[in-house]
Amino acid sequence: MTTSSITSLLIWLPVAAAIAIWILPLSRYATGSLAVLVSLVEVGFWIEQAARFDFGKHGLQFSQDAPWIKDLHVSYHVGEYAFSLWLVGLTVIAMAACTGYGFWVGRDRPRAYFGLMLLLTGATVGVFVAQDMLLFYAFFEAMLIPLYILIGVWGGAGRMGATIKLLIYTMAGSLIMLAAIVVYGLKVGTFDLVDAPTSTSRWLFLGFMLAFAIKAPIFPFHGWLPDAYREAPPEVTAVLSGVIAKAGTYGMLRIVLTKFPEPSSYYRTLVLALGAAALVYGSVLAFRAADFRGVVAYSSMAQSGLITIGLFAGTNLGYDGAVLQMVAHGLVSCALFLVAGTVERRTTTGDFLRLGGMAKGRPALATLLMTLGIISLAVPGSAAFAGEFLILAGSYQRAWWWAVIGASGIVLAAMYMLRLISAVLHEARGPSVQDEALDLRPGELALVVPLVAALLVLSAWPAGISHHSFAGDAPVQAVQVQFR
Amino acid sequence: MIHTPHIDWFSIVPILVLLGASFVALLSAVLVPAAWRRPFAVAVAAAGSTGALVTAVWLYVDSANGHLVIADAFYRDRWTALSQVIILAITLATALVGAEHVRAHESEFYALLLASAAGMAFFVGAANLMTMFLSLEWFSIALYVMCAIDYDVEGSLEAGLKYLVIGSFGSAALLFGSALVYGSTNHIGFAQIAASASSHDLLLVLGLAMIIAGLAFKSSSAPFHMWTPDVYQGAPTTVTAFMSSATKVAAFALTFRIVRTAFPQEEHLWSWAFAGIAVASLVVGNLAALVQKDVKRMLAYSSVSHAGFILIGLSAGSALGGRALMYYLIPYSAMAFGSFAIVAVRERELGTAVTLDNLAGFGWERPFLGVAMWFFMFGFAGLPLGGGFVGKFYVLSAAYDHGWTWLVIVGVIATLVSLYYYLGVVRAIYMRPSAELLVAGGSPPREVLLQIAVGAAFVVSAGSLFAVSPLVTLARHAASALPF
Amino acid sequence: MISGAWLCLFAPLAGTLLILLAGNRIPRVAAGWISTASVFVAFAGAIWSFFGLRAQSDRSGYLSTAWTWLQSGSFKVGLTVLVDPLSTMMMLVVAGVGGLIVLYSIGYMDGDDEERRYFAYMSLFVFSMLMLVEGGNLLLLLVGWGLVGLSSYLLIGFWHERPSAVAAAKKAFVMNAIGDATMALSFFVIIAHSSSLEFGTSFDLAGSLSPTAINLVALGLLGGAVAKSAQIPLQTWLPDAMEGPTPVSALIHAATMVTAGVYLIARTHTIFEHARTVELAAAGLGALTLVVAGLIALVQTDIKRVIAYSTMSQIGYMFLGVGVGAYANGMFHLMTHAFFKALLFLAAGVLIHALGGEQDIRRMRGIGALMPLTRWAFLAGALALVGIPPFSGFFSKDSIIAAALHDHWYGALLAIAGLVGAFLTGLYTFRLYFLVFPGEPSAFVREHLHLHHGKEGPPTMLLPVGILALLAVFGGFLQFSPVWHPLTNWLDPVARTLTAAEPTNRQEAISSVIAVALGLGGIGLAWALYGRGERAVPHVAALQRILEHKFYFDEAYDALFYKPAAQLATWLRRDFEEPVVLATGTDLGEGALELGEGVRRLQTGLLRTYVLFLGTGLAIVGVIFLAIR
Amino acid sequence: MAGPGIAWYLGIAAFLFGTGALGVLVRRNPIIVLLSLEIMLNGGNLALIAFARHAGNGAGQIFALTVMAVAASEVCVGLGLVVAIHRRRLTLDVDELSELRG
Repeated sequence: MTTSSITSLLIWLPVAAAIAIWILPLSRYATGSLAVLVSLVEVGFWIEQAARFDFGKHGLQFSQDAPWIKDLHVSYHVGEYAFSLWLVGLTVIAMAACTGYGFWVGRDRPRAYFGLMLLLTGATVGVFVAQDMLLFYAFFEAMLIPLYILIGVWGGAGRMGATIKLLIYTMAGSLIMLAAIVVYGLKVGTFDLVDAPTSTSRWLFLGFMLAFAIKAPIFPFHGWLPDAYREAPPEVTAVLSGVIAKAGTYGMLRIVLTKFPEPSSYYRTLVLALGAAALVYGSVLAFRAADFRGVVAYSSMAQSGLITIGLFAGTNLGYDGAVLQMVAHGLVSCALFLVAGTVERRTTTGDFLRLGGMAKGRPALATLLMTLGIISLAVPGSAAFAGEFLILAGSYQRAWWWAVIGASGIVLAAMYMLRLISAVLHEARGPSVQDEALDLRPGELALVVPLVAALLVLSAWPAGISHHSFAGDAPVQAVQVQFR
Repeated sequence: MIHTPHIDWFSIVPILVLLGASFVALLSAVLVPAAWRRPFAVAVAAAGSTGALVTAVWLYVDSANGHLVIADAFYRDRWTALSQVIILAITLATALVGAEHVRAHESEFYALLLASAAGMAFFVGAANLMTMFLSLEWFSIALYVMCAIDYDVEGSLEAGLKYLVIGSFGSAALLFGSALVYGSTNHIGFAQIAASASSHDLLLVLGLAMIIAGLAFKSSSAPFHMWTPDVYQGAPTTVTAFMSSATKVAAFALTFRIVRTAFPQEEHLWSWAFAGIAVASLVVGNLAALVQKDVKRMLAYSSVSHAGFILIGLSAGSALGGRALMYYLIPYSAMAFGSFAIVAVRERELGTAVTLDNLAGFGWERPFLGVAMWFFMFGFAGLPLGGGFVGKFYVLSAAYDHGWTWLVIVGVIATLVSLYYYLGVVRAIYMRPSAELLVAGGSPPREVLLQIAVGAAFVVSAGSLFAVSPLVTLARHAASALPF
Repeated sequence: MISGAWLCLFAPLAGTLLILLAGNRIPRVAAGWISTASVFVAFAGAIWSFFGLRAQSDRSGYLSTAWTWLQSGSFKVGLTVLVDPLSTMMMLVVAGVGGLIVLYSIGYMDGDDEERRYFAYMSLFVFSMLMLVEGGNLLLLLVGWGLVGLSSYLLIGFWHERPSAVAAAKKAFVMNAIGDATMALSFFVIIAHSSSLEFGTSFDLAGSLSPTAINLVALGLLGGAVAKSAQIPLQTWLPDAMEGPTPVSALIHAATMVTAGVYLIARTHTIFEHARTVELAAAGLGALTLVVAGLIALVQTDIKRVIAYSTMSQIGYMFLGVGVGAYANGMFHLMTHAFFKALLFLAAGVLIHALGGEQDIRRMRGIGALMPLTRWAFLAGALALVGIPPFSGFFSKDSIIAAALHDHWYGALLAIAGLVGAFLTGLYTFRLYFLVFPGEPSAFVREHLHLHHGKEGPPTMLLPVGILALLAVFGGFLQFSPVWHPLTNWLDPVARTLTAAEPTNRQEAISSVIAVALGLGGIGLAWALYGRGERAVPHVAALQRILEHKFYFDEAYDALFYKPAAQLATWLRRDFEEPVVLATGTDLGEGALELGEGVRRLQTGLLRTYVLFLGTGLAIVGVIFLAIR
Repeated sequence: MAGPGIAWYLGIAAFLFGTGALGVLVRRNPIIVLLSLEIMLNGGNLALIAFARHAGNGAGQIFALTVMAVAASEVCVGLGLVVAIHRRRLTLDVDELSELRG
């Protein structure tokens, strides 16, 4: 096996496994363990890849290129840059944890369920490694297919509406993007992201940007977010906010900023304003949200806004911080939603009025939730703090007020996260909290602790990502030369 | 002495085979004992269509440089051959489905099926107005009867008569148009028409208008589509499956040929006409489909909207448009046929019309068919789960290539709207709590042949996503037979 | 020397992790000892690096980097410790006092069912505090800054079943977060100009920055300092923080964390000196706070809150000191204050412990008779606090007032504030003392007092109290400016006192005399008012209400910030999020469905309609063709 | 000898076609509808033959012949359906055939 085929393997192994699961008449247990095993193998492959990755080298690595639609110059072209490597890592780790969660809670109709989870893994990895616009689009859409069914079948009471909303909203964006892709690709004569020259068309910029703004989501394109995050099964919500949302910001970095430099600078202020709006608006609503998932949902919207600010600040610090923050927040929100799931399993609700006092006698739950909470509110020293600090320092270099707004966002983050923590863990015991509600079980710990551990490692050495996301750690320049 | 034209028998072998088989099938009604009649008829039909299929493929291989045969009445080229291949494949599949689902008048049914297939096979190769009209009526009349073949079912009769009356109206328009064109150019051969046409001639223009209307009627494009929902709903589902796929292929193949061959100078007229009709079809088809409860009817409207998509490619009128058209037809006809076949299964289970409500739980009861339906619906919606996605991409590219970005936008918005009702089906088969089933035929029948047919459709629609280039190459060779 | 610093930094963290991982496998008391040991090891490390540094000829500071913590392009921040006079001094204070207090906690927290968590937090705090003082660059300083805020949050809210405790913890954290934010902003300014947060480069940069920029930087830092040290206007969290266990109040909210603001100003004095206005503003805030807090302390009836306000007021002195530029004096007062304030809290803790958690001074009357040791310890602390010679407070506080005196009218103003403060200190401190200790034990006391095997408390509690009492009494002799001043010399390489803040001997003498006189006056008045214990709070109706509402700061902030914010949130949710953002998509969808209904109605099912449409379509196409042919 | 010009023939053909179309539109008796369809087709035929004459080649006439054959078979099917309907229902009215709609 050549090193470059690892990338394809990362995409297609889970897909193949999914098909196998659908075809073979496996038992519930066998299905689940196979799925988990495959997702762990994915992590293994990624580690292998990260070990072999040459962070000093410019240009694409582990790349594979094969014609797909010859006469339109569409090709199956996959490969990784340093920052895509990190996002792929985030994907495989988060998906492993979430698949494991599904196994742990024993989702019914296991074959369908795990097949779809694996499909989702493959598609998401595909998004982060695709180097051809149409291929990127294909994976971008392909993510929705399993999501739709996962939420629609295993979701909560309001799942029908939530799924339709999710799909219509995101498809609205991505179909506009399809139009943009067609126009752009045919205009420049290739759909290859590496070869395609930059464009100055503002319409195309908007076409792409809209899709990513909805996916991220940033204000005011988040109409789908509350319902989807609330109705989906917790592990799927974890994937949504931890990984899928990052596809939006990734797209901004890989396509929008890279291929549309002039329009980007023309609309920079607008996008920064929307990002800032998302940050403040999301934080404020998170502070008033009435339930666990509501808070985390709006906070991830706020985070997407922050990441957008970092990207569109267009400074070295901003870019590095954005990538770091994508990974850090991805891990933290994924873990938080899993914990939310464990809480809901014990209390059948995420409603703050019915929760409370869970810390008493549940040290593991308390410690984990506390740790995650304080990381996600970016307490100094945490990975999230490192990311936010870089982003804001970068945005300050663009204009001081962005940094000020961002800083206020940090204070708000403290307010809503502490509210969440104390509403779940502290004060008097909530009506839905039974004494016999157990502490986290070993199985659950085995899922959440690795994520937390990854976060702590990242907190000890954020430079690991911030300094290794762009060849030579010169993001602005890298974007200018389109990562070539 | 009368000198007869030289006849290239081989060029019409597929048609002859079909007619022969049709004849045998018809005879079986009187010669074969009732017990053996169905298997016999099915066997004959299958054998006949297979034989025709093989010869059609052979013709494709053997007709690299297309030319006129039989007194310039028929085109022997790859455009003809490829269209025939698609049509005959559908015929074969129909025969398999019919084996389980046609309960009465089997011999007649198969005789008519083969006859209409023969008509279509001739239609797509027609080289002058007369053969065009003749073969059009040829397969239409057969279809009229097939629609009404369950004449003890009221809807079937009504469908038959409606189809007949409106169809004849359309053919009359076509005929009168042909007459006008003939009057304006003194020729009925496509090539000669092009040679001696003056695009400012009143007669010619009116004639073209009427011909387009007549053909648009056959391809059920708005506003000539009104018969479609009623007929598709009323006709026996097997017939609907055949009509919805095969008729479209025939109609569009011929339409593109005639406008390219006979009216190249009038492109400024017909491209606009097709664009307009396309928009009308997209609007009407999608909007009406949104509010349908009966699945067959919904699919009928969806076929209207797809006619719109195909017309987008057609209106481009370029070689790319031709490729787009041919490519689009392959996965589309597979998905259309497959979905109707699955509806037929459900119909038989319930013994009543299939609605979104009584589809509930189908996906879990019949895993394979469920997955297939899921697949077809997402394929229709243009999600990257099948060739439908690439097909859409192709027609949009063609439109943009022709300089019609606005048409791209329309297509994109139409896709977005269509998403709603396609997802509705998926939601029905997977996410609704499965209702009380009053299964008519006791435990669901195994229907091996049908499953094979659906499986084939599945493979085609999925394969066309991955094997784009080979298919496009076929399409290119086919399109190269037309003058550009 | 450097290894000592690393040892000092990471020993407590190791303690935390050990307790965390051991979990239920070790007995509760073991957790306490692990924590204590870890802190004392840190203290050993501090001593090691102190003597190491002392041995050096050049004491301007030694950096050591473990690894690059955060890097982006040329901006690079290492995990670096700095060993210089200032940091070593703080290390000694933090680890030393910290060790004593953690030891004390073993006795105090004995029997609490979450002791392990408590001691893990304590070690975590000591680690954070050491990170703050040892951090070799501004970012690490901010990291420590945030982490102490975090551990203070955790410890204030330690008894998390109490809503009041949880609320207080949140309040403390959020107010500190504001400070963190302003500090971060000032760092952004520095990064934008020098793309580095090293102390050296940043301080060099200070000279070259534009007045606006440097003032902004200083303001940002001051914001952080004010928030952390509970100075006006961000002081309101400190009294509430008394919800935490008493040792926590002693360690975090008296001895170490709250004084971090003073350390910050001393550490970044170069920046402040280039923004002298801001520096003097800091002094002004200090002066204001020390008076206001002193006044409020007069009416408090909770023993811990009284001490808390006195802490605010004492930190006011320190701000005054470092603000005018007498860094050494400020730091000196920081140290002595750490001694006697920790002592006061611990002594109070002994009482509270003995009275089963009672904190209301109106009920404690006459306990001194039953708990003599505590009484004497408390008295020592009180005298040190008031600044009566020869107790430690005298040496440090008076030199600050003197230092202020030197600086024209503004300085004079500050000095007067300081003197007023001295009077108030005497008054409220001995109000507390006279209310609690002398006289016949009250009924409540007799009823609730339960001694620990006949002793006033377990040895783990009494030993630290004793040690701190000694320190409070004699700690001041470390420096008696102008006669001898080793501390000033020690700090000289990193924080040289401004000439503007070097008082003449006359000033020294005068200020001392007046201050002591006023202090004694305060004590006297206290005796006059409360000596016989008829009443607990002064009856000055108007003033009293204002004081009891702590000058309405809480109410004001509630009305100015919290309520509007909450209002905005509710409004956004009700009038924007739901009707606009969430509804738009659905509305569009419904619109489409209605259109669909319309189209559906066209499909009448009547054959003739269809034919009509067919004909019309045909006509339209024909007409258009004729039109555009 | 000079007969009426091609325009006349075309006019009549158009008139026939229109009549037929109108018949399909307004008449409700399926039999009459079928009849009207025949008239439309014959309009087409007339035009074809006239043009054939005009152009002087036989194509149009042959075309017309085929059309007649086709028309015949079409009407057979049509009548067959009408009969079937008649068997099931008494009224012969195309407006009654509106089970399928919407």
